[in-house]
Amino acid sequence: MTFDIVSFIVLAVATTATALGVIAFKNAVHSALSLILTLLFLALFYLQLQAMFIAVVQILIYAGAIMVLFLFVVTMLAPDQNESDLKDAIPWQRIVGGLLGLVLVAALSYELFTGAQITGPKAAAGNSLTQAVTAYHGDTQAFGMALFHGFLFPFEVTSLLIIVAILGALVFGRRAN
Amino acid sequence: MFDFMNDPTVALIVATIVKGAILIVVLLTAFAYMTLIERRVVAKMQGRIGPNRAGPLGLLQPVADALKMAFKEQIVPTQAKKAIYLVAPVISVVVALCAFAVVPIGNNWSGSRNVHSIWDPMIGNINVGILWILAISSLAVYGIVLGGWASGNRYSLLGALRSAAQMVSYETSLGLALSGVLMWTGSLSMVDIVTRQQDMGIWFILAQPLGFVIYLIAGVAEVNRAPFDLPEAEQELTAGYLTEYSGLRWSLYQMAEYINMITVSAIASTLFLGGWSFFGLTDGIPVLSLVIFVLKVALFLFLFIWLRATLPRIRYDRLMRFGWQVLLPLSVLNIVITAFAVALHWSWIVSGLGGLIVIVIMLFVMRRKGILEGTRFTDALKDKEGKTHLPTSVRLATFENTTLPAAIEKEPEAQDSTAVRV
Amino acid sequence: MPLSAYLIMSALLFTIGVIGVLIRRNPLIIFMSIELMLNAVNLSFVALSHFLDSADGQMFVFLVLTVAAAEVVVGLALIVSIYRRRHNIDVDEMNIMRG
Amino acid sequence: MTNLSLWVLLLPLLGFIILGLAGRFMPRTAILAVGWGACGLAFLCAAISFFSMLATPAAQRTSDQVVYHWISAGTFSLDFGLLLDPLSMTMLLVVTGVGLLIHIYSAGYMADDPSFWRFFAYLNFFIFAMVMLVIANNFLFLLVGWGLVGLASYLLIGFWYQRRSAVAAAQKAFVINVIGDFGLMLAIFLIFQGAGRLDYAGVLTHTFPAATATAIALLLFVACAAKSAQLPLYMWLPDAMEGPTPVSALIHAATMVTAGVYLVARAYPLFEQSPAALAVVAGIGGATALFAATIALFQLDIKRVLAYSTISQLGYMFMAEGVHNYSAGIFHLVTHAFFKALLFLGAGAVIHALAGEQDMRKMGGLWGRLRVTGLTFLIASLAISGIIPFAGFWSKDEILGSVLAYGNQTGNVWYYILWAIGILTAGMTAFYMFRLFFGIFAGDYRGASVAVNDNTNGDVEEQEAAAAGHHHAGPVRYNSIHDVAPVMSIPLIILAILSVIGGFIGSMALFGLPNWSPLANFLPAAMHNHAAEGSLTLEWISTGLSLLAGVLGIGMAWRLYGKGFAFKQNSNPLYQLVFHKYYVDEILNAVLIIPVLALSRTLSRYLEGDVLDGGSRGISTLFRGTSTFMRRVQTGYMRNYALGILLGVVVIIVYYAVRG
Repeated sequence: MTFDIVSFIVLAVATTATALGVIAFKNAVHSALSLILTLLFLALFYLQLQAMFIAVVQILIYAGAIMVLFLFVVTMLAPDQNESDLKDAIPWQRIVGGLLGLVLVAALSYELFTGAQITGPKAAAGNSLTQAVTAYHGDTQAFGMALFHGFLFPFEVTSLLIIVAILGALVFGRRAN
Repeated sequence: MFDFMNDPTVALIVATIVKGAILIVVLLTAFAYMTLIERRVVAKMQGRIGPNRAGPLGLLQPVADALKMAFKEQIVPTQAKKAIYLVAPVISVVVALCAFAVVPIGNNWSGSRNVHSIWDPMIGNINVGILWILAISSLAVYGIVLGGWASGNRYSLLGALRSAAQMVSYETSLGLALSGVLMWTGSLSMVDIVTRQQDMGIWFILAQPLGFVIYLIAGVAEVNRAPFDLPEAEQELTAGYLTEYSGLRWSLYQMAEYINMITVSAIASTLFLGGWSFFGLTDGIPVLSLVIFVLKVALFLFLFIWLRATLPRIRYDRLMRFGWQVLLPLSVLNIVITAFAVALHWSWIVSGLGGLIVIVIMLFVMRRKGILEGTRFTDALKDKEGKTHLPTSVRLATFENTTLPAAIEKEPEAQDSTAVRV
Repeated sequence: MPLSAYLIMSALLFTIGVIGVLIRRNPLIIFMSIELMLNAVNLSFVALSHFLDSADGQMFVFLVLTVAAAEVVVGLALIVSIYRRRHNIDVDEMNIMRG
Repeated sequence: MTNLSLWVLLLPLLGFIILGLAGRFMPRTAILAVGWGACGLAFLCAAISFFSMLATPAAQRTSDQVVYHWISAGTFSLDFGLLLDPLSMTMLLVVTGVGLLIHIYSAGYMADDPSFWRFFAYLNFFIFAMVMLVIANNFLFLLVGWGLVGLASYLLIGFWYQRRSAVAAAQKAFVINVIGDFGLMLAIFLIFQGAGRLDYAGVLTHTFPAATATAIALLLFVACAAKSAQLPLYMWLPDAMEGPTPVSALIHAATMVTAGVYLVARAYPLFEQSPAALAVVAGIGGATALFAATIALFQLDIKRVLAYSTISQLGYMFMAEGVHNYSAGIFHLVTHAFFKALLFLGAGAVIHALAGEQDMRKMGGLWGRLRVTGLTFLIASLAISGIIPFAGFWSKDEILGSVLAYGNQTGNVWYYILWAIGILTAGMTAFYMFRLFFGIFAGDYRGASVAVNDNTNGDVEEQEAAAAGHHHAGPVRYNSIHDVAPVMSIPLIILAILSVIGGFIGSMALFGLPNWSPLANFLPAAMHNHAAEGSLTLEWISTGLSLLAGVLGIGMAWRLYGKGFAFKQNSNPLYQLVFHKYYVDEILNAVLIIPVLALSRTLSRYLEGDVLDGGSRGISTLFRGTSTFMRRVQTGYMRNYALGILLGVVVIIVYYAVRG
């Protein structure tokens, strides 16, 4: 039992628990808090995978921006309304959905355990992450190089997407008068 | 006895814990004495004396305050969501303390850039230092929003939502203002930023005057200090998200606020004033770097107090408009100027001058606009029937229009104060 | 830890997200479940990026992050505007498309 | 060699984009600056490239420049490339040069139009499309240009879209052009199948099987016939006169309609492989020349006379190409561009001066009022009539000479007939052109005296012209007619000068200068060395006869109309036949449109009533029954649908898990 394994197991249990919390809490604020914790734990996973930049960006964007927005909306809209007050129109869906979910996770795990282990081709010499990290003295720099050279076009497209999203939000958010 | 310290990993962990503990103690003490200093300074500015009874010069006042707070009754409102209500202030403090982890407080003890020791005065030199600070400080909203929401009080909720909107709005400008520095440095690490300023022989305030100004303004707004202390406005919101808090938990929020203030000051001095460095003075005597750093931070803290004593609170809609329509475009402009200078290998003087010119123009324009707009609701806000409409951003409640006596209607100033009734 | 551990973790999170979408009626929570699914995929991206020693996986995560931000902005704006109209955000109430 | 052809292509596109996006908000001067600037700079670039080309040795004058690598699939790859060689250079100069003059002229002609910006945007777009057509280095981008000029033509014919007749004409033009595009597409398919590639360099050196070559050449000629208004696809061109007159001058006389001539010249190696196709080209060309000329004899609308004249002249060009003398066709294309553009612009000036009047019966005596227009119109008429030494003489002479020489060489009597048709048409051309000239300029002004609605030409809709553009504003008093402004007259004068001297780029072998032939020497030698080499005597016979025919035609016109044009109804059946354009429109109406309408009406009554409706009612009942059942699945609960998706995902994953 090395430190690596212990930390993985602890993290995995915590993440699963909080993720379950997201869908189990009746109050949406509690769900949101649970999701925030899940996201922070995922950031720790990323740290474990030596993706420091992604980890911090995960905190910055997901926990810092997206979930704030969620919390904002949740607290603003019917903060006291609990879901269980309303009658469930299709109660059988819970059982079927849960069962199907179990099948899904079982099938995926089975696949991952028995199927071909992903040993896949390692990145080519020019494309290796470790090499890039050494060359640029850090994964942030390596990430930046990759983003602005190989992925420039998708990156720019994303900026367009964000502008469209902002405009869309503005249109929806305008009061109808 | 200290054999286990031979393992480098263990040694690193132990050193980090010890350094963290020291930092927390220092920060908490600093918080305590900041309150005292603030009260004394503000009192001086207002021609009063301030607390001077407990101990010499009032030095024991913080201790007295702490004792008072600790023994006060902690009221939990019945309509509160208890768990979150209790946890929210803690989130605030923890987040505030976390952000400080990547700030380099002084030079390496060796005095040399390349000789490191695990006991060097910084907790972690990570590759994404600034991003870490931004990420952590973006979590600070939670303490406030959750506290406001969990109090089960409308005033608290409104204050919390205002605060969230304000912090999210100014966070963008804040992050963008830092980008200029990052472009000059080419690294996100705080240590690199300091060494880069040493190498260039300047402080980045010279290359980034516009970024500095934007950062300061956004920073003040980010920590909810006057004149941007809308979230806790006593007059409008009966202290906002703090309404239902009392005793130790109330002081936790205060603690978070002051620690955030210190963090903002520390980042400002690291990024724009060369951090712990002082033109080569610190290379020989590393301990001096701590003193220099504290002095620089103190400078900013004094500025915070000064602002509070001087400026009146800004109106909410103006606050938002200023954030989105002035600060954000300016910070983008700053990025553009800096990007040109960096990409084309121009001297830092170019971006410095460019920033200064923009600042001058903006001051001029804002002064003119301010004069044109006046500081009151103008006629432009009235529709044809003479009804007054507030800007949408402040229309959080419905207003009923009261008919006015004809005599008052002729007098615009009186009308402004009475036409709107909540 | 082997790669499959991370992938199974990812599958687990994804399934939890799926179940959340299926059984919850509050659109905000459904939204959160979708975020959970996105994050599950992100986790496998980062894990694969690490084990295949390529930066591409992390690029995808970065793009997914931005897309998620855009999606949340529009989605929440939609929910708010629906709430303004109906003062109720139960998804089962939004069934005017019923056959 | 300086090659600025990319700029020639892009500048008009840029102009179009600027005008199209912002033209509505721009002041007139800015619109003109962009419109003229785009076209003028394009012309400048073309001219620079031209002089640079002249300075290079003849063998290195072809430049095949790949601009963009477009498709690469397996062994097949296709680039967007620009082919600049003497042929496309000539076309570029004509397109941008005449285009520039017409841009300038349009500023005056369209000055009062509310959609001023739109007009210039379309004009720039047309120049772009035409340059694309001319300069593409493969058949696919030729097709792109081919389609785009069709679109530009459609837009410009229907420019005054408030007029119903203009919209109808635009649609007609578009539909007939699409027939041609279809032919071109089929030809391209065949080429691709045969040669496996589409770039000129590869295709034109490829040898196809005889049958394929004939099929390709004929299909290409279908495209050419549609674009260049040859029999039987000519009907759209007279109707296209609904567009503003500068458009008629630019597109429907000088440039676009000559695209067919250009295509035949461009693809001449393909035509060389198929003598049968070339015979068809020559035959159709000759038939069209005569046919259109006879119709032009008795038209009353001045623009229509010119339209039929254009069709007829295009027939000449195909005639030349049909006897292997491609450079003669191009030569006539160039000179025709000068004088026919001039004729149209002159007609436009007359129409402008008379506030929209196009009927020859209401003109006359304008020589006294429109001096510049009259003089330039006279020069152009002389040029088209083939009177020495004007431009038309040289080019028409070269065509007729080579037809005769070819007939002499092959001994085929049909080519003699073709030649005779050419001579006859030349005479008719001279007659109708001077009938037109005298009708407009000689005699007394008839505008004020003729009753307004005496329009037998069937253009009733013209009377209900819409508010925009040059609608008919009633007769204008003679004394208030003024000659056109300099912005319109300067292009007229320049074109007149070109119509006088333009012929001297042709061959002077007739006058003892066997080596003087700038255009033919400039164009690749292969484009005329397949042509028959006639003796000087034959040439002189041909020249003399065509000159004689021209003079006779002018003389007859002088006798009949020299004192002024007088319209008389004539009950002669032949006259009626020609006057009504051989009743082609009526025949089409009777043969095609009425039966189709009747058939569909019958079908709709009987077939649809019981057969189809019965069937569909049964089907609808079936579906209603099924959907009543299926509707239950559609619960309206979003979560239900999500469950369905999950079910699908699980099935797929389990399938793969089980299969291993």
